[in-house]
Amino acid sequence: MNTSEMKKMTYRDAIRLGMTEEMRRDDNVIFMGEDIGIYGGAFGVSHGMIDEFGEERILDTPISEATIVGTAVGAAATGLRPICEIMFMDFVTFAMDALVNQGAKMRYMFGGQSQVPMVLRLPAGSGTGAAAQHSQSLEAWLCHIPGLKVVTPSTPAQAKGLIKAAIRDNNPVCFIEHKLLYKIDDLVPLDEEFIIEIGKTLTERQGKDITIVTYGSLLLKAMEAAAFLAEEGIEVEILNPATLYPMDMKPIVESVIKTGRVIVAHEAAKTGGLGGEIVARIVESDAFDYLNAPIIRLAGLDVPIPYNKELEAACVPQKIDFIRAVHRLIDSEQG
Amino acid sequence: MNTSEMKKMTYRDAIRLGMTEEMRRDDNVIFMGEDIGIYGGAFGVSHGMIDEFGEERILDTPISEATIVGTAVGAAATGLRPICEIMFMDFVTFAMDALVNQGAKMRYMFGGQSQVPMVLRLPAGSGTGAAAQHSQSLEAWLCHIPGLKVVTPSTPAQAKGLIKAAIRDNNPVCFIEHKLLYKIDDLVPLDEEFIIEIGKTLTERQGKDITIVTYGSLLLKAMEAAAFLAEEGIEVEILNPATLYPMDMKPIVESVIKTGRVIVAHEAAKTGGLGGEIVARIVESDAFDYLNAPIIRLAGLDVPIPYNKELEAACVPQKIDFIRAVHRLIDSEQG
Amino acid sequence: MIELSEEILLRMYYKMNQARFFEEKVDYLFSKGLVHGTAHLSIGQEASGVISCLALEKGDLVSMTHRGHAQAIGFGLDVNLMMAEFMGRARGYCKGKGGSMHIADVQNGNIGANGVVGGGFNLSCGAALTQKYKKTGKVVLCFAGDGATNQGSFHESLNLAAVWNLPIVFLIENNLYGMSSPISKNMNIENISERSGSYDIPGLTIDGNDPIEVYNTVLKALRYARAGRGPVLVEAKTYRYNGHSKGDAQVYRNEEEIAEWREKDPILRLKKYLQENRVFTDKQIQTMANEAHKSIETALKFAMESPEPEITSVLEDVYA
Amino acid sequence: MIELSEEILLRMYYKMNQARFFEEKVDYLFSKGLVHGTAHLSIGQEASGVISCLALEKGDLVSMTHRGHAQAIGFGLDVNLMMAEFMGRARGYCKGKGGSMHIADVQNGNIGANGVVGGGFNLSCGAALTQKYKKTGKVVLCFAGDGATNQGSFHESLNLAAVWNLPIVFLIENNLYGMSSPISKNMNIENISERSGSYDIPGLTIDGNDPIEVYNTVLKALRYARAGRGPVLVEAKTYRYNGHSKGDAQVYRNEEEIAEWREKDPILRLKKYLQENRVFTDKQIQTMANEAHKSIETALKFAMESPEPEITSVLEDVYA
Ligand SMILES: Cc1ncc(C[n+]2csc(CCOP(=O)(O)OP(=O)(O)O)c2C)c(N)n1
Ligand SMILES: Cc1ncc(C[n+]2csc(CCOP(=O)(O)OP(=O)(O)O)c2C)c(N)n1
Ligand SMILES: [Mg+2]
Ligand SMILES: [Mg+2]
Repeated sequence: MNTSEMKKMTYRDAIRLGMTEEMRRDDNVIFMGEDIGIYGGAFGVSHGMIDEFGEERILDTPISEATIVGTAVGAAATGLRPICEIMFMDFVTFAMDALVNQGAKMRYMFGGQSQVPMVLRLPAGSGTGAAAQHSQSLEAWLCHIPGLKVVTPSTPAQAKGLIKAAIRDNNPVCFIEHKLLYKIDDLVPLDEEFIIEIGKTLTERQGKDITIVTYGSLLLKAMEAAAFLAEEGIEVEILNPATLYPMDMKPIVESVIKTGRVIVAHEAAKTGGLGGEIVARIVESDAFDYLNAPIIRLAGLDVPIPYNKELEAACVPQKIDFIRAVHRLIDSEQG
Repeated sequence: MNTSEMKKMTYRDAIRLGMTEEMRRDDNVIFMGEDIGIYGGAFGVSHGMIDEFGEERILDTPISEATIVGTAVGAAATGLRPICEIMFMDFVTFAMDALVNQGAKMRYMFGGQSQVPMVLRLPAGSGTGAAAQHSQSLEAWLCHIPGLKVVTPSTPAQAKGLIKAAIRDNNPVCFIEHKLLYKIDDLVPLDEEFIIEIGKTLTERQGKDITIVTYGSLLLKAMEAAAFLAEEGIEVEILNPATLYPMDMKPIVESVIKTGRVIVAHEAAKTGGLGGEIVARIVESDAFDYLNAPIIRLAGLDVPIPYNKELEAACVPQKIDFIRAVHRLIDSEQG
Repeated sequence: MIELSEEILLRMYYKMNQARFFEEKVDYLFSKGLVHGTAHLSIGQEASGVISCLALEKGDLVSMTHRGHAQAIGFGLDVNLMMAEFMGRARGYCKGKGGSMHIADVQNGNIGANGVVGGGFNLSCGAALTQKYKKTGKVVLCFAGDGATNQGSFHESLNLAAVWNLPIVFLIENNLYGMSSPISKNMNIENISERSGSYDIPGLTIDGNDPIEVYNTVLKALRYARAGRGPVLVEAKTYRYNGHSKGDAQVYRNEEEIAEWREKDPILRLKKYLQENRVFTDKQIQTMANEAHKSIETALKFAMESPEPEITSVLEDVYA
Repeated sequence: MIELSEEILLRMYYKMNQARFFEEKVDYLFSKGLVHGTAHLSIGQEASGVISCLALEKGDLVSMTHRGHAQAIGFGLDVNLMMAEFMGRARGYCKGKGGSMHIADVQNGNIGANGVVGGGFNLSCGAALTQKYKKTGKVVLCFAGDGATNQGSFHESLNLAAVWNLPIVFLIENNLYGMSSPISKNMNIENISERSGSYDIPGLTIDGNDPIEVYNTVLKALRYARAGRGPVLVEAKTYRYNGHSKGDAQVYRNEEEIAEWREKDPILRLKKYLQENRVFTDKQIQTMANEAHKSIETALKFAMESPEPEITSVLEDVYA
């Protein structure tokens, strides 16, 4: 195959392609979750995989989230490389002992004796009218647990590159998918060795005036806002920490040194969200002296996600919020 | 009773006194947990309560953390005011659905129809040689969940005043106790109406040179460091956000405006800890323009807590770390 | 068997029809793309959903599942407010914040539908603890699906309810599938009621499509719990005709199976019973169905006329 | 009943003694305030803890509890490295990072003690899935206490193991208490093995203080699982003489109860068996005990001589 070959596909299909390639490459990779077999997963991500890999490797589970994750941890510690899907990220609440007290700590508390190579796929986010128990973005929890890694792709290519890297990684990797992105399509490299290294922040757009740091579904909104602002002559630089933990701050710090102004944005509730961590790291860095304006955090409202469509949309930063924040920073400039 | 009467007692006894007073005052208050009856709780907090209140109100439960919390939520939503104890905060991992998806969201997702007046007591922290699964400080998780309140006392008086406020509050309140504080003793008001209002940051020491924001077990270390630094002529102001969520930023911002320098400290792992949130809020506030030096976060290492005593101590900021950080800020002054 | 009054038979037939029409309307609204969000239909499960609630006494409580419309209607919720909630309107039960999966009427003892599979077991224990502690003499009816009985919370809650002797009836609507997963793939036992043995409590398996059997069994179970004898596990075997939720291609089952179950339709069953026992004339029966139908048209109208919630309400009701 | 060779009887007696001496030493070190940290002693439980592991084949795996010293010694862990770990030293199994509650020897199939009650059930399912998937013919022995069987993870894991037919034996050491709570207060059934009915798997209750019965039963259970017939639940009734952990005033039980159980001591039981069956002379028996004792003195010396971990190691081994 021509290693530079690309194909247009959805984010959903790209995740599937990444998983499929890795399962072909390595027999130790198995995949577990609720209704991932014949149903193809609640969001169709695993559609058809059971036909290729059979019930031995595509394991439909009972509705037992704690045990899905605990079983993955135990399997990973003894030589398999499980992927598991939790139908909605909200239900990782059931699996926190297995993930946090067992999977994340096993290697350390056993003095390096073991490794836990597993991937936990977590469809997250609001926008589907599924209300408070099916719409959360809980990445901040996971990024507070040493021993875990956390990645989140924003494009189909990233989806493929990161799921493959996650499967090859020897640690528990939480792979957060945003439900609104499943249908987005774009070019994806077909190269089976196409990998996006875990631990890298990606520069999605270059600019000199303002830095926006964002990830997940907000990246698209930020990109749209940047395109709009470009017409006003404002050049926005956009950085995507596709690995949320451990986060690569270097490109972010460099960008802020260049632009002097920064917006940090995420969909998760503002208080206790990752935005605080990112802001703190910027302030602790060399970029502190270059800040020409206060840092702005754009984030979800501190409320559960409501059902009603308008209310739901009001909880999450939109394109217009990015534009307003940029204008605010430009206006507030203090030199 | 003379309402200004005080008595010296331990943090542990103060929590018990607060619970006891509230249980006497209000029949709807019940108390559930593992081994809280005749055993008196793993840390002796409920010692003797079963004798006064009997098995009807002091309910020993099976080892079923998820169901302890879920039962409390259901009882609270139907008219009781349960307190529950999770033996170690680490095991709240089992109860995150009940707490986060049910208790915290019920009122909102039902459009205000219900209230969930309950208290979840969570002994937290390291320092007891109990290793990775019995030593965590997970308050940042809870402070990311709208619908919850989170408080943490640092002294016996605060313990009494806050547990009483928590029991009287009509929302789910997470009450985080640090295990190393149980034996600390100090004066506690005996007044049965002594309450520390939820939602207030407490000024623990006044000073003009540097602001330290910290809570839980680190408050004592900060106070000791401040006493030491006072002899060098450095006046440290110490603020204790005893309510972690929702946090009262006003005194913090005012202090930073006064001192121009701030250290934010906690025992929890640095990345994703509350320190980031506090730093971000300071930077977003009016205090931004008054900062004379970068903000320093002192926090737990990003590792699981190890067993060995020296390693364990190395994970958590100590008095000397506060002193060094203060010196660093004084030296780095940029004016 | 308990002799049923005309009045209760009337309510049974009316409410089962109401539940069915309600959900057919929901299905229609989805098919027309008129609603943003999701809902789970229990068409075919009206006996277990509606009738079990009719056995409750005033003041008894109920905890519902994600597939809760029939349960709610059985419990006596107002279809106007239900429809408004489903459409996300301000006059809905939850002011448009909950939607189908969070319909609740807490003041009246309906502590809510639950979007979390297995989320209601321990909440129900808490509600039952309140009844026991306050000596109200009331019982909690806790609904769950077959799939939910593989959650850890099922085990913990039944155990707690058993050792604390809580007044609670766990009603498992076993519709043979959890989403695409046949129950036979997810547990090795045929009857979920066998799991009661782990807690030394009574366990019963019944024909969940037989309204009379559902009514009599739940009534007996409630009496047992009300008498302070502890919890009961009731398993009602039933079937959902529709997909799990919208967008379910139902590749996991075949048309014949669905057709077979349609033969056992609980509403037709009750109709036949009423006819055979000459309780009501055919005309009376038809009138009841018509009225049920009308109530749903009214509900839709009510919902359509209800305003959207004020945008500022997004910040309200986080804290009490 | 299976005929036991001299060699296995020797190992039984030696290892049970080793476990007891190990824990007596741990108790002593605590009483002298020489150790920072915590540990849970299983003195009195040596038959269920040690002997069940002796029934394992090479390559089989084990998952242990917080009360895991006897289990570890039975599985064949090196008491030197165990004692060093308990004392937080660099040469311990976990380089001093785990302590008593996290002793493990993963390379050799010991996937670790667990500080979380009920934490090992689903990890064991995972380990068993690996065996099934890789067709190793090996079985996982999963230890848990009686209290742990009220955790949701017990239910979920037994169900999963049953429907997936995993090669795993769940061994419940029922020592009648979970901390201060008598089992009778926390479940309504007498024999935990009855819970196997919920999953349609075999369940057995045995005298957990009878070394021979433990050995034979676990051996049979392992064979069943190894043959691909699925999981088995074995409940071994036993008793701990010491408090739950240090600082337990044991107000929840009386001296007589403890004294009664001391009569049924598993080590004395085996000794009597050896004497009655004239397998070894009294002198031989004493020699074995002496050697076990010596091994613990050596272990303590090893541990004392082991350096503290380098402080920089605090940052190591977070990630692979
Ligand atoms: C904890 C949790 N896991 C998964 C889901 C997704 N989900 C919704 S309904 C359902 C199937 C539930 O099956 P069952 O309990 O039998 O109820 P039924 O849908 O058949 O009424 C699943 C897996 C969920 N809502 N909650
Ligand atoms: C999830 C969890 N809850 C509570 C504890 C505290 N705890 C440690 S051991 C124990 C009792 C366990 O009882 P059982 O399972 O019977 O084991 P035993 O101690 O009797 O060996 C408890 C409550 C814990 N370690 N983990
Ligand atoms: Mg079902
Ligand atoms: Mg026990």
